[in-house]
Amino acid sequence: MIQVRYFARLRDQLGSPGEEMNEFPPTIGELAERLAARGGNWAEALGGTVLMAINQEMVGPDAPLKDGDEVAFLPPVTGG
Amino acid sequence: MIQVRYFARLRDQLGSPGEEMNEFPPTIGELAERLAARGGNWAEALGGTVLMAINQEMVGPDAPLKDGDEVAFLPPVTGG
Amino acid sequence: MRRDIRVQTEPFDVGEETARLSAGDFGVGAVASFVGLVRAHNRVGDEQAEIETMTLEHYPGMTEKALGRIVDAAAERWPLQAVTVIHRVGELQLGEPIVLVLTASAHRRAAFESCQFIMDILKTEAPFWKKERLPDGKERWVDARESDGKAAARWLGDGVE
Amino acid sequence: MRRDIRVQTEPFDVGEETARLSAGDFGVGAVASFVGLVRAHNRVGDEQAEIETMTLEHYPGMTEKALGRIVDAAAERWPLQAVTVIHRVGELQLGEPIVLVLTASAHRRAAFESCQFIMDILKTEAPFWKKERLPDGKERWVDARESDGKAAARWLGDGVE
Repeated sequence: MIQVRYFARLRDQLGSPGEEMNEFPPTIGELAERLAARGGNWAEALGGTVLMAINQEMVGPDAPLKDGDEVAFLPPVTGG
Repeated sequence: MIQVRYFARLRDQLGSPGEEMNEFPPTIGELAERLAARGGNWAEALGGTVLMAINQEMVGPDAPLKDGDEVAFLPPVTGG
Repeated sequence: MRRDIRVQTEPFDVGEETARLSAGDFGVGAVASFVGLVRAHNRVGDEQAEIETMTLEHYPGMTEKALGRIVDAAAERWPLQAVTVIHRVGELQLGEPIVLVLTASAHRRAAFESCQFIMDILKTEAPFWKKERLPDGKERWVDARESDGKAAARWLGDGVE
Repeated sequence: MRRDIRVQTEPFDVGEETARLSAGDFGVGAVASFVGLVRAHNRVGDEQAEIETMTLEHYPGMTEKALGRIVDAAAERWPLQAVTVIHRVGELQLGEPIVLVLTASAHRRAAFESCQFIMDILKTEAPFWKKERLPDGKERWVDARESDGKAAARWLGDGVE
């Protein structure tokens, strides 16, 4: 099982702060594609520029997923 | 008459905070040469890198002198 | 190197933080700092708009890690004696301080450059997001700026300055 | 642009000055600052030496004019809303602040660059001189640094940064 989290504008677009998934693909990039394939807001939210993190570290789309991971999809950051 | 002022290390080397001069050459560079020609500490102090100011503005050696000017010779600055 | 990284809702005291940074360390000759403030006339879409309040969201846990990495990267590039980074979250009013970065070094160039480096990288890598509320009550997430990406990118080549 | 230039023997309060700089001006989004401190391990001739106190002399009248010109030059190069420059003179102890430069702008790059510019030019053009007293009672005028001349010179070409 992995925990998937959505933040800021992305969370508002998806109407969800996150979800748990028992089944997940081998990489975070494939997970993003699978989520976008839900269509509607999902396609829109995950089709644009999205940052990805595993266990609170930024990663690229090829990063592998494993059981117990905390996975996050983040809009481009705007702090400071 | 012009007022000539010496600051910091230069003043210590010359043993004087300044002097008044009734007669003076046409430019500040020539004044520096005339002072250096006094020899000894004067030659030493004014022979190295010296900044020059007229009426509290930095100037180059060709800057003209006129009656009433406040002339200053300054060592390289070390503030901040 | 001493480091102090905080994410908090409370305001910070720039004078106190500056004094604390160098207290007792007589090798510090230079302290550079940056304070970012909630500014009016922010760009919303194509229009300039007055904002009423700003709300800062972050990713607790990841934020502290990201800030720690950025400070470490600065300490690798410049000889620093101390760094403080304080970033506020929650609701902030117009004119309120959002972020403080303080860097202490023996010499000013290291202090200046590392402070700017930390801000530039923070702007593109630390997981904070700003939402603005306009006087009409509308709320909008602030868009990332292309200029921030460029500012961060200039530190990544060899030719820093 | 608001400007506040002071030469004084008293210490300054960085927090108060920072708050004052942007108070009531909601167009300020970025405040950069620099504080220079009396540092131990200063170079005296070819040797490192602990210093006990530092005395700062200046050229009253000319100092204020020179600082004013430097601030004007910064305001011509960057869009600034406010600048504060405070430089202390007289006898200072180890660890005490010597100089404060604060620049306020809508954006951080202008604030950072103008702050560094003002310090770099101040270091080579403002008529201040430092004399150090060592623990053995000896006093020495501090030598100008070649690196300060280079730091100032890099702003004079077209290619800033």
